Amino acid sequence: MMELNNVLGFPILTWSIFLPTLGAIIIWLFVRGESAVRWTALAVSVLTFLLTLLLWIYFDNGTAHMQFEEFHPWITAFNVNYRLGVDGISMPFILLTSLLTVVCIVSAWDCIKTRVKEYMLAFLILETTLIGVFAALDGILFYFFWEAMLIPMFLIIGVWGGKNRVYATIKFFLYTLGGSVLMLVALLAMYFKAGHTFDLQALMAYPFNFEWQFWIWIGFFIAFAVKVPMWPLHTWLPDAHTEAPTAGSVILAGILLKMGAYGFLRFSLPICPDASQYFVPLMVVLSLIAVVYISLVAMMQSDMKRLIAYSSIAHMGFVTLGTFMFTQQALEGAIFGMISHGFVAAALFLCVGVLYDRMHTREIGAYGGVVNVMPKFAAVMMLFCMANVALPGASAFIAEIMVLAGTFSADQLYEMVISSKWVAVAAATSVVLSACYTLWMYKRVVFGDLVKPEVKAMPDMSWRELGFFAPLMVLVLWLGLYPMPVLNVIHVSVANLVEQATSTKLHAAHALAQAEMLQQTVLR
Amino acid sequence: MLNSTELLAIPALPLIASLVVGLFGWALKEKLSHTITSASVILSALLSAHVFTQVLGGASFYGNFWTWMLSDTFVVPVGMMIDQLTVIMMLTVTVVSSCVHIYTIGYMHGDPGYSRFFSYISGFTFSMLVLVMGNNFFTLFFGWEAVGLVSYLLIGFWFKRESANFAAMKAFIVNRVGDFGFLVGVLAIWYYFGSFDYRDVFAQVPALVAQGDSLHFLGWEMSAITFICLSLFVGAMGKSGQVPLHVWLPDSMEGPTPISALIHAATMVTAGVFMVARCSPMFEYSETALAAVVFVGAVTAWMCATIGLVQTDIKRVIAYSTCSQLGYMFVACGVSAYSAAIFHLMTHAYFKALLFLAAGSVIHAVMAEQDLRKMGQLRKAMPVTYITMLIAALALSGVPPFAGFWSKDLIIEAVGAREMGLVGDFAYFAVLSAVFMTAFYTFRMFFLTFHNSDRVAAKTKPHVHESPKVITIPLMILAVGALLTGAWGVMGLDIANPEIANGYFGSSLFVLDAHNPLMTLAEEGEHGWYHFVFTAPFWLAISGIGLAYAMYFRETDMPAKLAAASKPVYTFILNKWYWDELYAKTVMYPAQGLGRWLWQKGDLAMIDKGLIHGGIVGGVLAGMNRMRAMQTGYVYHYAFAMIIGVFATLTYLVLKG
Amino acid sequence: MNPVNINMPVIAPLIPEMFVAVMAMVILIGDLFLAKEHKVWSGYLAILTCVVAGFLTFSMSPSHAVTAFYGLFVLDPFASYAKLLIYAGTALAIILSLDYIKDEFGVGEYYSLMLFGMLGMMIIVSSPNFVTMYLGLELMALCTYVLVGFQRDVLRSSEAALKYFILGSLATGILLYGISFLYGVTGSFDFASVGAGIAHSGSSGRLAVLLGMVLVIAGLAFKVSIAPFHMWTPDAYEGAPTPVTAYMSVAPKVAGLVILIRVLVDVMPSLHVEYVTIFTWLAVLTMAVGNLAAIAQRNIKRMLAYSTIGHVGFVMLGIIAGNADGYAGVLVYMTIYLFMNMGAFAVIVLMRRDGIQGELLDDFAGLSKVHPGYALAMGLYLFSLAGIPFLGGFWGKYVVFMAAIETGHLYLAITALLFSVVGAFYYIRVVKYIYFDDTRVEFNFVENRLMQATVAVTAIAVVGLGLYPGPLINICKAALGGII
Amino acid sequence: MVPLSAYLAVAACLFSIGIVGLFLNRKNVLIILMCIELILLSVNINLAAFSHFLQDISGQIFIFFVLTVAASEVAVGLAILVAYYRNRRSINVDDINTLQG
Repeated sequence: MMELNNVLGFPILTWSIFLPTLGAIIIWLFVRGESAVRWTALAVSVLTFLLTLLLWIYFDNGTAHMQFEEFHPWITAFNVNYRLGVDGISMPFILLTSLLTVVCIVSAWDCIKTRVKEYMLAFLILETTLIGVFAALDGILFYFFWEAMLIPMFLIIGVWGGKNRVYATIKFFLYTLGGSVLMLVALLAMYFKAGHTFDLQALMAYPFNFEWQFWIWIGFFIAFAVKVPMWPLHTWLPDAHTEAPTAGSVILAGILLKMGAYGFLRFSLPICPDASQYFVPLMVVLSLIAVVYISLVAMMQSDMKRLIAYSSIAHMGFVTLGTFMFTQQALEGAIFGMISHGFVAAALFLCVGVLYDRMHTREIGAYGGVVNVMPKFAAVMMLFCMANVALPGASAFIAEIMVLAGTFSADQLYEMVISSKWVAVAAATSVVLSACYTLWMYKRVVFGDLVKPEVKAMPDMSWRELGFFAPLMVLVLWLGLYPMPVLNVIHVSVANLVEQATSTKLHAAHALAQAEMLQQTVLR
Repeated sequence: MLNSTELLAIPALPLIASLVVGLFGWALKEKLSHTITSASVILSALLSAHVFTQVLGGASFYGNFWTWMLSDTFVVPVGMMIDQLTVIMMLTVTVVSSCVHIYTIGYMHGDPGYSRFFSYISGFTFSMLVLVMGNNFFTLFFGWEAVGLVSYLLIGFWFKRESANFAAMKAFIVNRVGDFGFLVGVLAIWYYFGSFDYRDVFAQVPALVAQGDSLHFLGWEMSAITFICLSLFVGAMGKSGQVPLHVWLPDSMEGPTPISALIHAATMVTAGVFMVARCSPMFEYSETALAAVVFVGAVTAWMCATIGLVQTDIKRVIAYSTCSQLGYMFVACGVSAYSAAIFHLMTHAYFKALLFLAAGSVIHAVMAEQDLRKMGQLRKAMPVTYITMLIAALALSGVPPFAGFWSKDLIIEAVGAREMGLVGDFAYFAVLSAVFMTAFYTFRMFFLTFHNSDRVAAKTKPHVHESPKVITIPLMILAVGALLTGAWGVMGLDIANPEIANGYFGSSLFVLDAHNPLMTLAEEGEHGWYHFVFTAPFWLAISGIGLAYAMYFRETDMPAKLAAASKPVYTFILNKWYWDELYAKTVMYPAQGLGRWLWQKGDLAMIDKGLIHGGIVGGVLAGMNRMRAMQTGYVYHYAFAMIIGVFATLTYLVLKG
Repeated sequence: MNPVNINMPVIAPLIPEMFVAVMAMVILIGDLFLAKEHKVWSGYLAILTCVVAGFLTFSMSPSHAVTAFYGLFVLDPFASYAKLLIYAGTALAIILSLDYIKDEFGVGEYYSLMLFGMLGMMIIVSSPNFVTMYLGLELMALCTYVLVGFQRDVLRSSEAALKYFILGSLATGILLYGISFLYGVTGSFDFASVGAGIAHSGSSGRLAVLLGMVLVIAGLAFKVSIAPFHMWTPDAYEGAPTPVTAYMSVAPKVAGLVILIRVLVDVMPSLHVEYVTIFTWLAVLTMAVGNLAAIAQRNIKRMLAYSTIGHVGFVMLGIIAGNADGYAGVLVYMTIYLFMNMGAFAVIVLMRRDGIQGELLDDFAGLSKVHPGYALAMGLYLFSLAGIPFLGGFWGKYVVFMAAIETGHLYLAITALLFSVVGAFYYIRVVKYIYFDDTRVEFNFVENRLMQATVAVTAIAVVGLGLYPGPLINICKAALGGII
Repeated sequence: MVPLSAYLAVAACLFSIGIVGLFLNRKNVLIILMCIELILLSVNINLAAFSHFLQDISGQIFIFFVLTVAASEVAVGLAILVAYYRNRRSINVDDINTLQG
């Protein structure tokens, strides 16, 4: 039983994971009446957020070791344990989750009219699974939360979604499930290879030889690539986003996509460093496809949500690119990019939601001249569009520039078919492309003269709506102008990750193989 | 050492004003809005002036305020670097901006977006100041993008106009193309110098050059420094409307006139020139880059001048002349006469702003009519505008002793003096012929507006009147600038000193002695003040004016004949050399088509229909039907299946042994 | 003359069996004396029987194998655990019948048949000998034939019975034929000695041994509906009265799998390589049939029949693994499957509208709007059947897959996982009907405390086992004490 | 004396006849029942032969079990058949196909 590093006396992670579920149960059993349900759900989510703030407050930036650790035997028969802990890489995502959940619940305040109770339950349970994913340090526990997430999300899209929701949600469900089963195989295979353990740190430490790394990497890759999503496994996302209710899209873009990239950081890089190195060209190509191809596709969308969904894929392309450059800047940029995208994409979907609540259409063509009637909204959306374009001063810029810098300088590490300088240059084209699709959409929706009668009738944003935009605006600008609070949190862990990802396991694996051979000869 | 709080105050004041007015504009009265913003900007102008005097006294500032980004070796501070170059920019920006603020009070009076407008222009002033005051490439880039954003917002200020919205988007996207280059350059800078800080970077340049690093791309090679300089220059081209990225600048005239004056003539568009000058320690070491700068500048100067000849929209004429003048500045940079470039930048700021504001005053008078063909004979109605506009026109045409003459003459002589082979000769030809054209179109516009026949529409006639004081006073202020800055610059500031180090700029600019055109000029010997009489530019300008006089003052039917005589050339120029059409055909439509194709064929057809539905789902369904078909419902089939199962396994085992 | 000493055989281990047999007869006869409106009491009595039998078995479950009747009957932890499962399955099936059968004719026979069938299974799971096994199988089979055809005046019921009967008898014949060959080679019916005989049988008896093995396996495969011996399953399930379907879908499967394991472990250890290869192919085929054909179904009973086949396919991974983990996995899987499947059937049985049984997928449309409670429960069962975590079904799959990978059947495991994804589709499609669609047919659910309790208990069990399966897994591992 | 193989051959023949009859016959369900009987009888012959040649009585005991069970099985079978006939008015094998797919 190892020493648990938890500065707080109490199991804070468990609390932040299961507090939402607890709240859900309470709501389910005792709370009656829609507004009561809403308020309780809000209270619970806010409470959870405050709880997770403690993580940030008491977080020790100085160490890459896991913090707030917890350990309980769970399934002794298979050495599956309830092992929790966070480091600089996972901690920000927990905060992101708890914050966005609050935003979601507020955003759904009166645009969700049917089955409010189930809705809130689904979101709280979803929060549990998401925080669990980021806090889990045991392979199976991770998989457990990873898969459990499907159930509430499936229902959220399917019950409160748009016209074509059934197709979208089933597509989402099967895509993700199909991807992740191979991850389970990889986990189980590792379990038997690495001496019957699912402990992530043990697996990171265990020297797998290249062949093993190769297959394990593939297994994980498919699971994560579907979630991120990476071309050509991305087609579920536009459908899911288009059909999901606003808050569903927010969580989907804000957190779910991050799970995939987080998986790369947590599993692929440390566990299979050599395989990761080996697959860099593949990842680079896919990421660039995401940046260029998907941006062009996004430009041609006539459905706002679809457009933003595609732009999310493009931005995640940046993240995966940064992830597989193994430089401090690129990795930090990737992580920061995920956080920033969590806010920006979420906000953009909320913007669409605001419009949708008024006109019940997502067609860009149906709008035009919105600014005349909704100046506040126009200003807010302008801010987030510019953030989406990664203008300096917005958080996205920090991420983009760090990824690019890390990529540009990456070829000191390894030789690729083509120098990573040119990869960076190619990725930088998103500076132009993102501007094209974002501004074009903004122009068609917000600017222009007021001709359409139904647009004339739209009221400007209510205080509630401003209320849930406010934190996002503050965060986007704050992280854009002064990102150090977040960067300080991730520095050490990322440095450690870089160290893990760039050092080979092959020598150790070879030595191990030698030792085993020797042992057998001795036995014989 | 300068007082850092004072320095911080200079950009901070407009920022605060902008935020206050922007956030609470809906609550503020017009009066309050413009008072807050104008006051803050004027204050920062005064502060800049104060700083300017201190800098003249040899003071300077260099320091970081806080760390913006940090990731081990990737350090981006936010800091300031105040030297002669910076301070002259600060002064120009704040002064012009103040004038524009005051002017706007009258010009935008009663516009629904009044306070929004003021918030924007104050915000612009802040951004521009950040751009020039920053001490590293990212602070520069921050301002760079911020001014871009504000310009986007202001071009689309009248968002009801489709054309305005389109122009705004066009401006932003074309600028992003430039920013792409700039960003790549900055990345390369970090890669090779490990820093973004001007001082660190510039200090390491010679070492890098000596080391002879070079980049390869599919067998094509260029030296690192050239790569950096060219990338940065791409950024400059975008910002400063150089061919082929100039297309946005004329369209930006969709914005309100004060904006055209402040942003798209005086300050923002010159950011590119400023940046190149600021990076002179790098450009100096790359002949290729310098040649590229000269070439692009020359092409722009000449081409935009030709387009200016035939434009009928008063603002577009000035806009093209702006492009052309920016071309001059880049040519100057290219021939390493940075001081001349900045000098022209400064003078140009005054007289071009003046020109625009005067034009604005005219437009104001004739009820938002911008078509030269619907003006004329306004001289009587609006004398102040007339005079000031005349001053500006003379300055622009380079007639002594007006500001434009000094700077432009310096540039042309520098170009003549610098030996750059073919490019150099072309540039020299271009700038010379451009002088003539500039003079011509400027006065063409001038005569068509104020003289010629009276073509003002009948119903607007009664409204034609001189603009109110609040508009004319700024005109006068700027007129003074357009009159004096040239002489002041040469005599007072000793800007034109061949040994830059000893001149005004001191160490803020850097020129290799190997190719310092001003040096060569100096060696040619000292000239008297009357020297200009013997130079080509002067006579070109005069003849240009003369021709304009002839065509638009006397023989007013001549232009039509000429146009008819040279139809193809005329139409070609009239349509701005078909740049927009070219881009539409070669970039816009192809990109959209590609996007649609990738979406329909790639995503929907190939992946969704082909792989998912066709491949996997199809396979599953096929299997499903096969399984169903097996379940016929007939007992004997079931029994048969069982027996087959038994025999199959049995034979398998037996054969396997 | 000295008295003949008759030494009574040891019969203690059979007490539960005897008790069940007696109670079955008591019900059969006592039912005749019950008035029509009280006949439901024989149902309660039958449930009581199961409970008591459970207590008996539990109280006398030994730590090691105990034999009776001169080794013709064995009681070991393995058997005890299997019996407990069987009781549970039967009891739940009876509970489901309470409301369903009361308006049918001949309630007494129904319950006693169920009990006799259960008795057969009890005998099967604790038979160390082909003779005992055969008797058990037949007892079970004959009862189920009748139960399937219990709705005499319903065509599909009797047709299902007929098909099931014909194929069942064929399977019995095949089984016996195989047994006869094994007997011929080894000269015994006792598993252990047959196993020993096979191990020593030279190449001369090779053919006979293979023949015997294949035929015996085929005969047993029929009972657990392994493809291609599964053909009866969908028809029988669809035709049978719903509670009977529920009854058949779990308890007999448990018995069949248990005896299959016994036979493989005791009789055919020396044929390990052969039967693993066979089972690998059969498993793939079974999973394919189950998961693919289920997609096409509109009738939920038939769909669940195919899903049963699919699950058997997954369970076979545990058998193929052939080690303690694998066999434990089988028990774990069946335990969890018992709850989720029974729960699902409970909801189906509860769905009635003036006598009409709701059993088409469309009948579930919009259930969540009308009966959120049942909808939630059904959703849990379905996600669990699909094997999504925080529900029991996941761990069932997890355990057997793990065993398969442990013993190096990686590709089989991957295939199985992919099929489980395909399978997930038709489960979540039902969820889609329940939650996403609008109500088409209003069903007024039967008001029956016992059945509602069943739903609640099974739902809680599914969730509970999903969150904390550790104890169950340990128990199942311990239950293997008797055989390995 | 007759060798074991002969008995086995006869049994095998019976068994095959039973099997083949089971799925070649398209007419009457009763024939199917008979085929099943044939199969069981072939089993009995096997058992008898083996038990004789192995000099082991248990085989013959098993035969009695088989016979008994077979009898009861047929009883059940016929009962089901009757029930079926009452519903379908036919015992033609080709008509037993309402349940399928």
